[in-house]
Amino acid sequence: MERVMMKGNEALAEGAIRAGCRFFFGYPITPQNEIPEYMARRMPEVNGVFLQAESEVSAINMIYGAGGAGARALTSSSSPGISLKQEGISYIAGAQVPCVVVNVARGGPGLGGLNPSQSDYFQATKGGGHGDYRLIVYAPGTGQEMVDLIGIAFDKAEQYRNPVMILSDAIMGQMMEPVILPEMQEIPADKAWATTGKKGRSKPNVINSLGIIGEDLEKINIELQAKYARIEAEEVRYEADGVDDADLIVVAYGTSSRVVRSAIALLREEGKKVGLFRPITLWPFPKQVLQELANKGKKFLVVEMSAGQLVEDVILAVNDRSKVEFFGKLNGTIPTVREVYEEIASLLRKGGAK
Amino acid sequence: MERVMMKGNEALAEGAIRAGCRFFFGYPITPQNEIPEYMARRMPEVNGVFLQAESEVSAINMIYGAGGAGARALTSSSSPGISLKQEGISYIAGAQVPCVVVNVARGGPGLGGLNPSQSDYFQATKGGGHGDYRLIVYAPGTGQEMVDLIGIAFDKAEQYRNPVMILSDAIMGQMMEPVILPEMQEIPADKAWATTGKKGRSKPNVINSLGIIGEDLEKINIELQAKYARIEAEEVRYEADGVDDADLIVVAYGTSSRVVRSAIALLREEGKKVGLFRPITLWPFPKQVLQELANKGKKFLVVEMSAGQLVEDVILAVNDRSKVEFFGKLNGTIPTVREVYEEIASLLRKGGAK
Amino acid sequence: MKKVFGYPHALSEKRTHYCPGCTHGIIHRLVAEAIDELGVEEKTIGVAPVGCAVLAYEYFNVDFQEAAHGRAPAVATGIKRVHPGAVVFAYQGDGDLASIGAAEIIHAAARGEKIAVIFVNNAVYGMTGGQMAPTTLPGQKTTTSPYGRDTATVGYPIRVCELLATLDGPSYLARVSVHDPQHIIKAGQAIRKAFEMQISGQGFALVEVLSSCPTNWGMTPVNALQWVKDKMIPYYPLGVFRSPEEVTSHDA
Amino acid sequence: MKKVFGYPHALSEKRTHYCPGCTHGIIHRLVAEAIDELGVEEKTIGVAPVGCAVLAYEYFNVDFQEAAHGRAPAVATGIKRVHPGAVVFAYQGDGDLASIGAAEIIHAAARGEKIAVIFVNNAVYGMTGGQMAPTTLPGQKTTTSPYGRDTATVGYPIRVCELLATLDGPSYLARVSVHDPQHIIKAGQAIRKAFEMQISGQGFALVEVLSSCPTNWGMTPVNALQWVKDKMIPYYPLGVFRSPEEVTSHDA
Amino acid sequence: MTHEIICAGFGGQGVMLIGQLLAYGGMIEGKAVTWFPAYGPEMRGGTANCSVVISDQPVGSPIVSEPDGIIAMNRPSLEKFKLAVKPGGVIVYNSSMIEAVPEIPGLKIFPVPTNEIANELGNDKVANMVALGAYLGLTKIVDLSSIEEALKQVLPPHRHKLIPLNSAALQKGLELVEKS
Amino acid sequence: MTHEIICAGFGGQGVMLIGQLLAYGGMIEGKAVTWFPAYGPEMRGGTANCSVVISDQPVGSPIVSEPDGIIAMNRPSLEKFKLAVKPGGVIVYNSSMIEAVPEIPGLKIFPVPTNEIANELGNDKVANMVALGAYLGLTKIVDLSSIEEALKQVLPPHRHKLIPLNSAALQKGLELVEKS
Amino acid sequence: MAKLDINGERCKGCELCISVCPKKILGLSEKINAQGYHFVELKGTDCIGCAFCARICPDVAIEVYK
Amino acid sequence: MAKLDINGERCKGCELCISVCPKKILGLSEKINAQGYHFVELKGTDCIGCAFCARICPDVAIEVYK
Ligand SMILES: Cc1ncc(C[n+]2csc(CCOP(=O)(O)OP(=O)(O)O)c2C)c(N)n1
Ligand SMILES: Cc1ncc(C[n+]2csc(CCOP(=O)(O)OP(=O)(O)O)c2C)c(N)n1
Ligand code: SF4
Ligand code: SF4
Ligand code: SF4
Ligand code: SF4
Ligand code: SF4
Ligand code: SF4
Ligand SMILES: [Mg+2]
Ligand SMILES: [Mg+2]
Repeated sequence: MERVMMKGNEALAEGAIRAGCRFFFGYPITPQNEIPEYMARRMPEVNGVFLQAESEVSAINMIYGAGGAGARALTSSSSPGISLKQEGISYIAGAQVPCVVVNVARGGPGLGGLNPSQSDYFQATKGGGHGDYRLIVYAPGTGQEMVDLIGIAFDKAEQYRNPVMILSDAIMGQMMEPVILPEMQEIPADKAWATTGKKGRSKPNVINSLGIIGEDLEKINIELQAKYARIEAEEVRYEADGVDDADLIVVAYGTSSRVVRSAIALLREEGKKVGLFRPITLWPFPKQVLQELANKGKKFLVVEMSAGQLVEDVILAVNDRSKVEFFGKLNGTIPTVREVYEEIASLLRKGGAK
Repeated sequence: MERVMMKGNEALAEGAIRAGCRFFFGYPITPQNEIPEYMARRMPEVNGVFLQAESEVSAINMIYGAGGAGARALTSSSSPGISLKQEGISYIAGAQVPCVVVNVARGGPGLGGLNPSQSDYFQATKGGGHGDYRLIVYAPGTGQEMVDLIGIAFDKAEQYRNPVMILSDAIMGQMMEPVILPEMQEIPADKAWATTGKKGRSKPNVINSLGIIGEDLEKINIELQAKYARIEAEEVRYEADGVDDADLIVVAYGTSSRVVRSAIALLREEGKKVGLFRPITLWPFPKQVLQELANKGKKFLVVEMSAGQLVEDVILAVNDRSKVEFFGKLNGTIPTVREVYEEIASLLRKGGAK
Repeated sequence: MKKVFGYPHALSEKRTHYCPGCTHGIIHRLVAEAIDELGVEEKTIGVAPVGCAVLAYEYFNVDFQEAAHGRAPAVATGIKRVHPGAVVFAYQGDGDLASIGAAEIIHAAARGEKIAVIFVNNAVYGMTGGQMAPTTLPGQKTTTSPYGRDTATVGYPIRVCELLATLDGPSYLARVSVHDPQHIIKAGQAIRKAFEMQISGQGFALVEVLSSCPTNWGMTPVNALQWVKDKMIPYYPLGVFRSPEEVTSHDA
Repeated sequence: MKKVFGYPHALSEKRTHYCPGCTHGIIHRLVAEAIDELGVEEKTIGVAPVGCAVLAYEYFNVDFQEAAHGRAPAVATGIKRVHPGAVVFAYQGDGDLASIGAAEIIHAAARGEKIAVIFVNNAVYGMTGGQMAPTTLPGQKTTTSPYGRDTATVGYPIRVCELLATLDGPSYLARVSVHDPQHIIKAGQAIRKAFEMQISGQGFALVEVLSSCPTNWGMTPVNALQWVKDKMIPYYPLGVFRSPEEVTSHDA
Repeated sequence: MTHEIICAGFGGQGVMLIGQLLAYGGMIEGKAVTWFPAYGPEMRGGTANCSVVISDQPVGSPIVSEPDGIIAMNRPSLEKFKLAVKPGGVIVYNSSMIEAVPEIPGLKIFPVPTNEIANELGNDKVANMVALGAYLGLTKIVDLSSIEEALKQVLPPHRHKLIPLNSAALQKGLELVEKS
Repeated sequence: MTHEIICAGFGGQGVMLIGQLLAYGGMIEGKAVTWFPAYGPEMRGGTANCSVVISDQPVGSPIVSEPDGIIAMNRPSLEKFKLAVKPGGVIVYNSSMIEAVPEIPGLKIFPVPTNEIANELGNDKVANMVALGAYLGLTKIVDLSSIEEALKQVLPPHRHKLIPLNSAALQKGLELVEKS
Repeated sequence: MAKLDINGERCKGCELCISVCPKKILGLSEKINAQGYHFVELKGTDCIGCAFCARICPDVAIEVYK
Repeated sequence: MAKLDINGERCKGCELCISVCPKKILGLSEKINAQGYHFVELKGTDCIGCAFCARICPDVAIEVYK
């Protein structure tokens, strides 16, 4: 199949359309504007709907409506806009409506800046909204994954009736890379549970997250937790590159995994045994694999563009803080290959982590 | 001083006024309505402002304005409303504006229910909004602490120019308990950094969280992280009750610490050695104390009204998952003293945790 | 003997949780009657608000989504765009629609979104226990305006129909009341008309229904309806503010 | 020789980041002139939006807060309530004010909040690269209406002054333009008037300024001003929509 | 000593108030106390209850699941809570609205025709006070005088004129126990 | 083989486009490539640059901090990046806007009077292509024919009539190197 | 003459029907229903079937036959 | 006659001043400033000091003396 050069944001948008998404609701914000702009051009061509919502709050509630009505619906935004969506995301999770939310993250807190960032990791994985809910969170690391994971995201959203987040960032979104696009799918909006109008059903379908009576709400939560346990058992994805012989495993996702990969390439050329562990699902987190690697005596370095968020999950997985080192780059700038190289090299000199 | 019976929410409201808060902006939501309603009656009496905002989003931005203008400003809400405030909270943290946000938490996710809940722990402590920021989070466990911690909250907010959250819940808010109220304070809104109008200053004061240039944003974040490190070193609060001789330490905060306390009382009557560790600051988390207790060989049981959030911080502190057991009650219902008693008793039979 | 007044089919059998004498119940029935009369029960999708009508999805025999507070128009938009052939309506209170959801209703109206909105204006936040609403009358006491709404510090009530009538998007805007049987009949006609807009493929329709909240007004249900008539209607004149026939008489 | 036109004191020396020919710069100057003329630099507090004017706080010699996107009226409310003696103004774009911030502006206006709002309507989202705004004209091409704004699917532009004029709260509402020197002078008078409202203790004032965005309209600055005159003014008539003297002539 | 009570009934039967009076009374006597309300899903009407704890020690859980005693003003409330009462505990029920209740081993079950007595006093609204009076008589958990003091604190000043009536109702309930 | 380039200049000088052409050209030749843009804070005008990586291996970091070569269209860009270039690397600069640049040991520094040449071709706009042509000549990183193919993919159809002009400009730049 | 079918279990005793009946033939029962409300009863015989009562009943507790 | 004080470094060459000058005496320079813009210059002598140019300049690059 033909390789085409696309910006990550556009690749994701086209990937969504090919995965059968015909409803996009969003609000402009840099650095994700290529997604709505692409959709604005493209959706009319496939009889889909692009609608610019009046705000991120409205957009998330539109996809709640569209997802609840049975369609594959997408919204995208960037950090401040994703914060505004937290109530809606919690509703969607509580009501078990499938849909996909893309965060092309930028630097924070507050208005912050337009540079890429990984400081929305906690928000995405631990729940920025209220209540005990989980999103399946995919972190693409290549242009091709922008295309592939959005398709998987829609499938998993429907399989589990759960919102799925793609946690990308300004670099993944703005970078152009060659990608191969899949075939076009059309997915009808006729799920058995969806609000389609009763159409002969005897019982109305209701989409809702209310549990006025304590026991009802507890039941909802028990059901949700059971589902999350299933997802944790079934849906973990990661890439492990050169970890078997490694003295040190660097854990990184998305943009920072790219920088790490370059740094590791330099070190491998020098004969240093360094591996890359790249979580592709940030939730469910590949904790078991990491635990097993830790049991084999491996040591870890976590590299992320934040003050230290992913690193907590790595420690929780490894269950031994002394094995986990951290190198964080604060919002605003991106670690250079050289910086990461130096960090790893100096750790190796000290004999792995601590 | 005289003891008066007050609902937790009202005690907190009066405590805020006595701590010099003269500006309240909020939006109705159960189970925190006693706070705005109390303020609506009381603020005019102290020449303060009560203003019902058009939404939680607006309310958080009003306190951003009022806090930035140098005043002690308060908003309160409950879980879904707090989710809506996440963007604003991130702005306030980024702009280093002191103010206090109260979450009288209820069950989620989504619309959920009106029962108390502790499932907003992650949101409060790890940052429900975008970017690497932290709130100081106080979890009152008594009516008296509703009064005392709100005063401390305002002091600390100003000392560190940081937003502070009080994480309460439906029970802490609705319960009546006798409290002793402190003296009334008046705090002028004339901070040197605040937007007061220049009034002879040569340089305008600016409140802002923008770092368009990457290096500027990095500088902001370095400054923030340094401040957070100071707070972690200085501001940890907790209560440790009977932990010295304990075979098992139960970790719980807020409402569940109350249930735990009752259960422990029963067990102590039976001669069982069980202690209570109650974090009062959820961030900064009292990790060092817990670490030290773990070093002494203690085992832990975490009891919370959630699917497991506080427990992650306990494991991270203790640095050994095998020492930490978890008993969670999902949103909707409250653990009974009996349930907690049984849980502890059965753990003790098994010889502490695992 | 013939049944001259019966229980509508589109209304479920469930008893409501509304307070005695709360006119939400009347408005529910009118909506159900419109659905019955137009024969659209199988293709109607409702959107419930957060407010006393939060459980509306239990009271109608049609598909329903429960929206977040204030966001019913956005949710309805999502649904309608997916099922353009369906009849989609949102049911909202005054806090829901005119306060937290002000942006959503204005933009749904400006877009000419093909949905019907039943807007229940009872001048107060019912569900949360009687706080001030954007439609609370000047001087009216509520739990958050305990000394009476003071226009000097908190401003003036919003007249939603008049506000939306400045937009080009809406097809039908009307304000009705349910304080007596005659007005209830007219209210029913307006609601039916709002639903018809969608069937004929026209745009945004909103019916504002002046409604009572005896509990939070601290009145008997009978006195509360008198208050609607005596106090609310003068501030919120009844009438059609936009119709496809461009009738703009302010008297109904 | 006498200086007949000079650099206002309330404007900082800093060069702006605005595109060549962007009228944000003119409007900044008019605001600074009003502050100078009224002698209120020492007690003025501005609120910057998120939009091209996000850095406004660098361009004025007055205290400033940078608000979240759309929330400037709420931030200004917080400030004004703390410092009732200060002159507080918010500067907002059309995306900021009329889209995401629709609820905030309506409620600030309904409250009669004693702030001045400078509303820069350039019919597009400037800062984010030219997406459709609520004020984008029918048929106008933007990056999110690439085939021209289609009123059948995305509805009609919002006329903010007309919308707010249905409320009882505002004291002064005017729409002006800066497409030629004569109109710039009138615009300056309106802005000054809006500031005066606060000094005389009156309520909410908003001046909508029709403005150009040559970059995103894809026009030269000169042609862009012609477009303001030829296309925008017919849709957004200039005039005073509310004034304390109850002048409601729609011609200015 | 820790005493835990649940007061339950229809909304409007005044169960919240009698719970508060117990708590205030306990506080006046220098005890640690808590009061906690719980409402049903109905906007108005439906059932409601409150938990009260009175103790010599700081109170742990304010939620009572195994009460030392309950005051049940209607049948659904009685049914909901009667089996939770601790051995040796007390059930006071409103016999004006609830038919005779079969014995439960180990519990003291005491019927109070609250509405009849209140009507005798000329005001249906004080039925709750009659029940509370009986509860005080049975448990002696708080002195009647402390409850009377509490009334002053709980009722807003403009309703203080009702205190004598309320006292009378409390007294009637108490007497019912003493006479039994 | 991994080759990393930064193209930088004022907004409007077309540096993003020449970066994209390099990336497309690399892709057409079967290489792994990335292109990544960076803008200054100005709304328009100001400086902008893009990073391009062309490699036989999957590309790691798309952000170039130690380029093998740079194309600098204005002075601020040259100043910003010249010292980051790797030993043995190449600097192509726009000598129409930048005065002569002193030597840097280990680097090949090549001036291109892009505007003059573009003007000769009758269109100021293709100055960027002249610079790119020179870069191709110096580094041979991508074939001219691949860039010409890339032009077809990058330019929208209605601007394909401009391809011959662009080709000519590329050719001129390349010739400049060959003749030097 | 018209016939009313009052569902006493749905009735919440709000008295709205009573207030609008032109014949003043509706009144509250002494008894209460399972919800705890005194419910409405027909106290007279000359119902004209105008359905005012039914139309204003928020709980749709009345059906009318004629 | 009036005098103009043009700050060439502030000017972004937008030509708005040129378009409104009644005397048509303003024009762009051949040279560019540090920001990269061709800036405005006074090309004629009969400036009447109407300040139209200054008033429309978004970059407040012109001061006028009379
Ligand atoms: C985000 C959020 N904010 C606030 C609430 C609390 N809340 C529930 S209903 C309501 C207002 C109800 O008033 P209205 O819309 O007028 O409906 P009514 O009950 O009067 O019919 C509020 C503020 C909520 N559930 N979610
Ligand atoms: C919550 C949030 N949503 C979106 C954005 C992105 N954003 C920045 S400016 C802007 C719109 C600017 O348009 P306008 O308000 O019309 O101002 P202009 O730039 O045209 O002056 C948007 C959507 C943001 N920063 N925050
Ligand atoms: S609180 Fe008011 S609006 Fe809500 S059900 Fe009761 S009477 Fe109706
Ligand atoms: S993008 Fe438009 S509004 Fe923004 S500075 Fe440029 S011309 Fe002005
Ligand atoms: S139908 Fe008419 S007359 Fe008969 S009971 Fe009802 S209101 Fe009265
Ligand atoms: S109107 Fe309905 S609910 Fe009210 S009293 Fe009459 S029958 Fe009962
Ligand atoms: S002052 Fe008037 S005449 Fe003189 S240059 Fe400016 S516009 Fe022209
Ligand atoms: S209007 Fe100002 S910026 Fe524009 S060309 Fe004239 S002097 Fe320069
Ligand atoms: Mg209401
Ligand atoms: Mg704009």
